[in-house]
Formats: sequence, structure tokens, C-alpha cells
Amino acid sequence: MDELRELYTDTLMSFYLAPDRKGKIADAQGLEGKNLSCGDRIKVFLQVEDGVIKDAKFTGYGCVISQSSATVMCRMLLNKRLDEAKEMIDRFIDFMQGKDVPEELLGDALYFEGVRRFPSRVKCATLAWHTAKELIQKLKGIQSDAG
Amino acid sequence: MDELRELYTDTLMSFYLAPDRKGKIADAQGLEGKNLSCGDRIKVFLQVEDGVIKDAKFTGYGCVISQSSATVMCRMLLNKRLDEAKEMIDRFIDFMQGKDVPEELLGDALYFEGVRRFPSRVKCATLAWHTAKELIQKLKGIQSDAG
Amino acid sequence: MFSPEQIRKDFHILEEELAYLDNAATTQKPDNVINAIRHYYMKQNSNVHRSNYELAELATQAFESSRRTIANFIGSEPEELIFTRGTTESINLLAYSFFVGGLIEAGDKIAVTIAEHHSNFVPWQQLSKRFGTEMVYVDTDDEGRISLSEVKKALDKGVKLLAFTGMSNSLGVVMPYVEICHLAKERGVLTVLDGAQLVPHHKVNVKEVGCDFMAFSAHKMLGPMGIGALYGRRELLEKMVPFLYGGEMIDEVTLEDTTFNVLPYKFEAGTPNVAGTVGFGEAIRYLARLEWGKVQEHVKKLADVLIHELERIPYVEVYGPKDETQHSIVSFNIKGLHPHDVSQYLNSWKVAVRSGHHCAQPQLKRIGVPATCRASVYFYNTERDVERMLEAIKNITNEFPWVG
Amino acid sequence: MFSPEQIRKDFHILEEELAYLDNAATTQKPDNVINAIRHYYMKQNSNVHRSNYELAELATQAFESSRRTIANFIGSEPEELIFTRGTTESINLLAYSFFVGGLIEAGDKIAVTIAEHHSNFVPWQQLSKRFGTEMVYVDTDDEGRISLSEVKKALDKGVKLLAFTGMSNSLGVVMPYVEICHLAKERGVLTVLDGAQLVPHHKVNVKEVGCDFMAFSAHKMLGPMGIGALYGRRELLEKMVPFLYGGEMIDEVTLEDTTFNVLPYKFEAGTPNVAGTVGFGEAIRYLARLEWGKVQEHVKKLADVLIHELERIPYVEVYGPKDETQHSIVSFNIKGLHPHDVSQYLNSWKVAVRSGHHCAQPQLKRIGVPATCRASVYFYNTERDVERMLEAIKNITNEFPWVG
Ligand SMILES: Cc1ncc(COP(=O)(O)O)c(C=O)c1O
Ligand SMILES: Cc1ncc(COP(=O)(O)O)c(C=O)c1O
Repeated sequence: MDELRELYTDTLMSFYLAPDRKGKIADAQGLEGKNLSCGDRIKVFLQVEDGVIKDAKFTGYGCVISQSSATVMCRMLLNKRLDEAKEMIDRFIDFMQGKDVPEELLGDALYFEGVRRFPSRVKCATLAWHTAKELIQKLKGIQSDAG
Repeated sequence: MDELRELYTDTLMSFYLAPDRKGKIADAQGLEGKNLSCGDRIKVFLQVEDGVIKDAKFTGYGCVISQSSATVMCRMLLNKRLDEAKEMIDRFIDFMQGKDVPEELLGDALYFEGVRRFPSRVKCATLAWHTAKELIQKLKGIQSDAG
Repeated sequence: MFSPEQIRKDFHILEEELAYLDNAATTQKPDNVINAIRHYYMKQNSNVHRSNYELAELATQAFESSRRTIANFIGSEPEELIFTRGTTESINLLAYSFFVGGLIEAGDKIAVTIAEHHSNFVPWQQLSKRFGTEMVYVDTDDEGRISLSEVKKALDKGVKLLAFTGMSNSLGVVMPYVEICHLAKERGVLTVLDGAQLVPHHKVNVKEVGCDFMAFSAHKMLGPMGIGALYGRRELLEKMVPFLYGGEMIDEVTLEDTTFNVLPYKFEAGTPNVAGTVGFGEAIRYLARLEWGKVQEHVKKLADVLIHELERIPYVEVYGPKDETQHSIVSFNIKGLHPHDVSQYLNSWKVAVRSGHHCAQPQLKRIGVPATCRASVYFYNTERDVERMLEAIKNITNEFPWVG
Repeated sequence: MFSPEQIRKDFHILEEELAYLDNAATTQKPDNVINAIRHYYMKQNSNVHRSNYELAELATQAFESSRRTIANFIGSEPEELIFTRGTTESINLLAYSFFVGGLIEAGDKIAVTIAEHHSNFVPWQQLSKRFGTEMVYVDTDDEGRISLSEVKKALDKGVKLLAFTGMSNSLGVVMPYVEICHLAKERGVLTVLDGAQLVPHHKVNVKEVGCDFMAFSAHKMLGPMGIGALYGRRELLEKMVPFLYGGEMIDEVTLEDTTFNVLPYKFEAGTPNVAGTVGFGEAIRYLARLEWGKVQEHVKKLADVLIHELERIPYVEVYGPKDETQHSIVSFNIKGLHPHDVSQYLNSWKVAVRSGHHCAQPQLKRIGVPATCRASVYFYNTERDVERMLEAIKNITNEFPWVG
């Protein structure tokens, strides 16, 4: 049971139960990501103005880990510049893959530390982040095309 | 070494060294057989008159076991009726496959008793016999077509 | 006397009171299988068929004796039993040989059911796309059952081949496979029976069932991974072109062309997995010693207890049939919780179940869920395993209070 | 320090002073490999990837850690290393994917050498017949060597793909594989390197060699049977269609179509042979600990002693080169005696060699013999093994007095 609590902390559960970033953003770019090992899907929406993320939301079905992680991510992306956002995402993915990342740079993402001990669940935690990263790449392309 | 002598008896060796049935028979029906496990081939020729084998020879390349067995077989087929020949062949194949066959019915084929202990060599000993059997089947077909 | 407690002692991995309920994915291996593999590598290891030194004789004998044991178990001739890597390769072998060899041609129709595992679905679908044949799908009912009238409807569309599972891996439905084969034979339709789940649980005699082909995997019936078999009716195998090309399956190779070996070697290219066949043979010997009536009764009872107790829990939804057409596999969900979280939770109770789509997306889509938890029972499971799982599920609200 | 006597202790099957000289067919397995397989089945056995209970985590970790170990050993990325049943399946995977997926089309030309094992010859030849492509054969010299000028000649006929062996299994010729890959690359020709014999004896770094694909088998390099690998350059693997269709390699299946998983899983349909990959990984760990320079020197020396001592016996004929292009494999015949009789005789001396055409009929035809005896050395062989064989051959006239 204790092991389980490391994974399903009260904080994670509360993020899961109050998904305040869930929903579509009309007119914003969205991208769907899938986790092949369980069939879950998440769609991330980012509203960007002048290279800054003004709104971030997600839709989709998934487990406690993937849903709470999507919520945390969307919150953290708000008001970030695209390049900052990308850096933040890379940091989180590195952290989840067991690399050393200074804790103070992680912010709320640190709540997912416990997931690192469950290799099969790391994918759940990073699904939204991988999807957002790809979306940011696309948005940057559009930006530079326009610029 | 003793084990080897069981396989390569002096009698077998002498059959191998004096292959008095080796050669083609002009105008006689022939059939080629192959041993896939070593690539050996043997061609058996049978000269049949009125349902009786008047001449039997073989050509081909092979090991001591397959060559000596072909010699013994060709000798034994001489002057046999086709159905007698087929029976004799079936008996030998049964014997080599470890089945109980009355020794007195085997004649010179009994010299191959030692081969039965070497499963990979049974195929060498029966190659000519399987080929002859198939040839006899063909010849019988021709006979009954004609008759 | 059949005693699961006694049998459990043959499976050392279960010693620590693990309720292993993922048997539909792969079963555990008894000591005799593990030891046979070890013994093979310690005492007999060599390549087979082509050499005549002592190790090669031993290895060849072990190899062919396993083939005879397994063929005998399913009622086929040894020459009709082809060793493959598993069910997936067996079915791909058939599909490629049919399509590449022209036994199935553009314009032909192929029927599969929507209850199939991806392994008996995607090969037909993808090669159909490539070679211009048409797929006909046999629907299931809401519980995953296939009705003979649906099968007839599909067959009467003039299909050339019907590929179907004897027992579905997502919902545990035992299909009326004898009747289905009969319907197909009446209409001259070739049958490919996916035996991956069926053969571990039911004594299948291929001649009595009357299927043309049957595929199964050792690892789902006590045997090692990486080995399986394809049964095929001799006349059909003889008409087919080989699938894999390489050593062992060759008669003669020249620059101009190649002729092929006799059955079953024509379909067994490359150095065979001799150790795998040795383990497979041992697994079958173990199974053949069991009292199958008792074994089936035991498995059915455990699965039934699971189904009925789960059904009584208000926040649990159980899928699939709940009658005699159901065997061994129990698919369910907990309301408000993702199956992934459920299986993770059960792990903390030392209960191993699988969660996901079980490589059967068309079936899950049909019953309207993206994923389920699946508990699957084998004969070494005990009432304690089932009770442990049920107790865990009953306590799940302690961890996830919003459930229900 | 490299000591064959010491190493031999890791191979219990060799305890009884068996001179096992059929290593080109399959090698023996050290204890760590046999134990790793046993340990896997006793402690970690489960299906991989799709479940999150503890056994599944252990099995998945073991599986992926083997992949990384093996990829690292040949200098590839883990995603570029596909697990297959062995070299034969690896090459068939390529051939089918190319032909069925349209990367090779009717009218294209494919080059292979006549030194190939049937596994790297027959798939190309037979699928060429079926799909209307043309075969171009690269000849060898009388010793089985391939010259770069012959390769150039073939490549300049406008071939799309060259499939060739790094080391021939019939005559032990080490081909100039780096130079050959270079010539092919200059001309934009795809290269398939058959590493079945090469990789067990030479440290191959695929990126340095510059081949597009490389196939090899675990069982020829201390690993278990039934497992092997295909390396492929990522861009090419990404362009290719899958070969086997089934579970694990699927992204999403609908009745209309199927999308596929990422590399390497796209090519790994069906339940993987996890135990096999665990044994393969252990084998590579064993090999990686050896001093390769010493190992190669030792093997080369033993084979050279065999060649030169056999050559001094008047009734022996040795085939293949006798210089630095030769490694490990010694093919020979005794005048007046069939190779089958020779290997049988050697068995009575507890010397294991193979006799036959070694699945290389085009090569043997080229040098004008239907069959040979083949002694093949690995690093656990000792001078005593070689001496035993030589003594046996010197005494063969005692048994077969007409020889010579
Ligand atoms: C050069 C070569 N290629 C391919 C193969 C086929 O390997 P496998 O039988 O392991 O598939 C072999 C060995 O049998 C070989 O020596
Ligand atoms: C019904 C069914 N068919 C086919 C398969 C595929 O078997 P394997 O993965 O052993 O090839 C499975 C299991 O995975 C199955 O349950």
C-alpha cells in the first residue's frame, strides 16, 4: 500500500479530481497524443499571442497520472514564452526519465517524482508533455514562417 | 571405435569396395532419389520383363552406407516379381525404422542391422530402397496401363 | 486427483503468494519445462538434422519427439505440424503464403470476426489492401458472442477463407468453433482457427473439429516464449508456397531456381529453436497428464466466482457473457477509474491483471469501451487468488474515495 | 588474461573432453546464459510493455536492457535494433517488406554473391521470381573470395540492392565488407550485410561499416536459439512497411485500416521471446568482457594449424583460402570417402564436425564439390581439440584402408 501512496499522492489525486484546465479552446491550435501501451489519448490546445502562451487546456481520457500531469502542465505553461515552455518541458521529460534536474527548476512538476519508480507509468506522466512539445514545435514553425 | 565397427562392418565395407551392381542399364527405366540431409543422389535402374526384374543397377555418389545398401538391394531385386520386390523393400524399410521383422525374411539386408542404432544414418541405408519402391510403383502403373 | 494447491508447487514463481491472473497474456512455466530447457543446453545442444555426431543425434531426436508429442496432443500427423515462433507468425505465414502464392487473388473475399486478436485481424486486413482482396467482417453481439446466423450471412457472401478465434482473448467467449468449421466446410470455405486462447483450455482434436488450419503459442500453455505451431491439412500445405526462405527447408538451390523440402520442413526455414521445442514438448506432456475435465471445471468455477462477485459490487461493470459460453477471462471496469489505475492498485495487493485494449480494439470498440481490466485464470490459480482480488476491489474506495 | 582452458569451465557441455568443432552451425552456451534464462522464468516471467504489475515491469526492463546491450555492442541505436527469430527471419523480413511495400519493384535488379548461405540467397531469388525483379550474381574465385572488381561489375549493372555475407559459412572467407559497403554507398545501392558468421568473430560497428542493414543470430554467438536481430538504418526502417502483423506493433486498429507503432516495435509483432532476449543480452555481456584481439588471434591460430596440418596429409583436400582472408572455418574432404563417413568416424573420436553442403550449394558447386566436412572453431576450443581431430584424421586409414 505504501508503494501505491508514493505514486498516488494526495496532491496528484486533487489535481485529478479538479481538472481546472480541462476543455477545448475555440480557435486555438490543438494536437492529439497517444499512449500506445494503454490506448489513452490526450489533446492539448495552446493559444499563443506574440510568442507567449496565453491559454493552455487539454481534453481526453486517461488515468490519474496522465490526467493530473496534463493539468499541472497546462497550468505551468500559462504565460510562458514558447522557448521557455519548450525548455520547461524538456526538463520535465528528463526528470521523469531519471536524469538529474535541479529541483528548484521543476516547480509543481516535482509532485510527479514518485512516478519515476514505476517505469510503466512514466509514459502516462509524460504523455501531455510530449504532445505539447510537438505542438510547440509546430507553432514555432508557423511563427517563423509568418515572421 | 567399437561403436564405429558396428556401423562399418567388414561386410558393408566389402560391398562398398566392390559395387558390382553399379552402372546404367541402357533402355531401362531409371529414377533418381535424393537424401536431403546430405545432398546425396542415387539413380536406380530396373529392367522388367513380364513383371519380373531381370536386371537392377544404380549410379550415384554417396557414403559407405548408402552405396553398400544400394549394392545389396540391386542384388536382392534380381529375378523378383514386382510385387515380391515391393514387399521385400517394405520389410527392409520397416526393419531400418526399428520395427520387428523376422530375421529370416531379411536375407543379406540383415547386414544393415548395426545402422539402426544411428538414426541420422538410417536415411542413408534406405535411400536406394525408397527410390526403387517409387520406381516399382511407376512400373506397375505402366504395366497395368498396357495390360 | 486434481489439486491446484499441489500443482502450485510445480510453479516456483508463484511461491510468494502472487495472485497471477494474467494468464491470457502468458502463463507461468512449471519446473519440468524450465529444467528441460536447461538440460537441453547443458547436455544436448547442437544444430539438428544435418549432422551425425552424437549431440546432433540427441538434439534431432529431442526436436522430432517434441513434434510428435504436440501433434499427438491435437490429433494431427507430425508432418502437418509446423513449428513457428507463435500464433502471430503462424497466421502471417498463412496470409503471406496464400497471397504471394496466388491461392488468394485480387477480388477474393476474406472473412474475419470483430472478436479477433490483432494477430488474426491485421495480417488479413493489410495484405487485402495490398493485394486487392475484400474483407468481410462478422459482427458479435453486445457480449462478444458470434452467432451462427451471422457466420452464415458472411459465408454466403462468397468468401474464400474464414479466419476466427476459438476463444476471444478480450472477453473470454468460447465460440461455437466446431459448428463454424462445419458451416464453412459445407460451403467450401477454408478455415483458419486461432487457437491461442482455446488450446490452453480445451482439448482440441483438429480432425474432429475439421478446421483446415490452427495456430497456437507455447507460452500461453506452460511452454517457453518464442515457439508455437501451425497445424495445416496436408493437401493444403502441399499446395502452398513456402513463407520464409533459408536453410533446412531446401531441396536444391541453383542459380536458376530452388526446390523445396518435404513437409513440415518446407515451412521451417533457418536454424530451428530446438530448446524452444523441447520446452514446448515438456509443457504438453505436463498438460497431457492432467485430468482435463477437472481442470476445466476448476477454471470455470474460479472465473464464475469472479464474475458474480464483481457484478455484486455497484461500482464494477463486467463485460462479456456470464453463462456457459464464457471461460477463464473476466473483463471489467471500475466506474470513475481508469483500468491502468486499477491494475496498478491491484499490484499493490500482489494481484497481477492486465489493463488496456488487449490487442482487440475492434471488439472493445464494438462494446463501447476504450480499455478494460482483464483477469484471466489458469488451473494453478486457487480460490485464494480470486478472494484476494475480490477483497482488493472491495477496498478500492479506501484509496480512490471518489469511486462508485 | 585470455585463457581458453579457463573459459572452457564456463561451458559444462564441453566437460567430457568433447572436441566440439561445429561452431559455425551453433555455438555452446556458457553457464551465465543458461542461468539467465532459468532465472527469467523463475523470477520475472510475464508479457511485456502492456501491463504495470511488478513481473511485467521486471520483464519489460530485462527486455529493453538486452536491446540496449546488443545495440551498443554493434554501435546502433536501440530503436534501430529489431528482435527477430534469427538471421533467416531478419533477411526475409527485409525481402518481404521491400517487395510487398514497393521499395523494390518489377524490373529492379538485386545482387547477391554466390558465397551466400541459402538464407541470404533463396529469399531474394524466390521473391524476384514472384515480383518480376532480376537477380545479378557476384562470382567468387576458386577459393571463395569476392573481389572488389567483381562487386563493382555487378553494381554497375544498376542494381538497387546488394545482399552479401561478411564471412562465408562454407569456406570461412572474411569478405572485404567495409570496402564493399563503401562501393555500394558511392553508387546509392542499398546493402544488406549477413552477419551470421561475421558478428560472432569480429567486432562490427554498423555505423563505421556503413551497411544499411545487418542480420545476425544469437545462437551462433553463445546465445539461445530462436532469437536474433536485424539492424537497420532509422530512415530506411521508417520508410518500410511492417513485415509480420499482430499484437505489440499496432498503434490503432479499426475496421477500415491500421496504423503502426514506432520503431522498433513496428517490426516486432506478437508476444516477444523475452527469455530469448534475456539470454541474448547475457551472451553479449559475456562476449563484451573478452579481449577480442586475443580471441581472434587464438581462433585464427587454431584454424591455421588445422589447415596447414591437414594440407600435409596426402589424402586430404582443403578448400578455401589459406591466408589472412580465412577465419575459423576449415572445409575439407578425404579422398575416396564421403564426408558423411568422415564425420561419423570423427564422432567415434569425440570430435564433432559437420558434413554436407552447409546450406551453400551455389558456393560448393562453384568449387566443384557436392559436399565437404567442415570444422569450425570458437574461442573455447583448445589446441587439444585441434590435435585430437588431426590425430583422428591421420588414423583414418586404420578404419578405411582404401583411403589415400
Ligand atoms: C552466413 C550465414 N547466414 C545465415 C545463416 C542462417 O542463420 P539462422 O539459421 O540462425 O537463421 C547462417 C547459419 O545457419 C549462416 O552461416
Ligand atoms: C486470441 C489470440 N490470438 C493471437 C494471439 C497472439 O499470440 P502470440 O502473441 O503468442 O503470437 C493471442 C495472444 O497474444 C491471442 O490471445
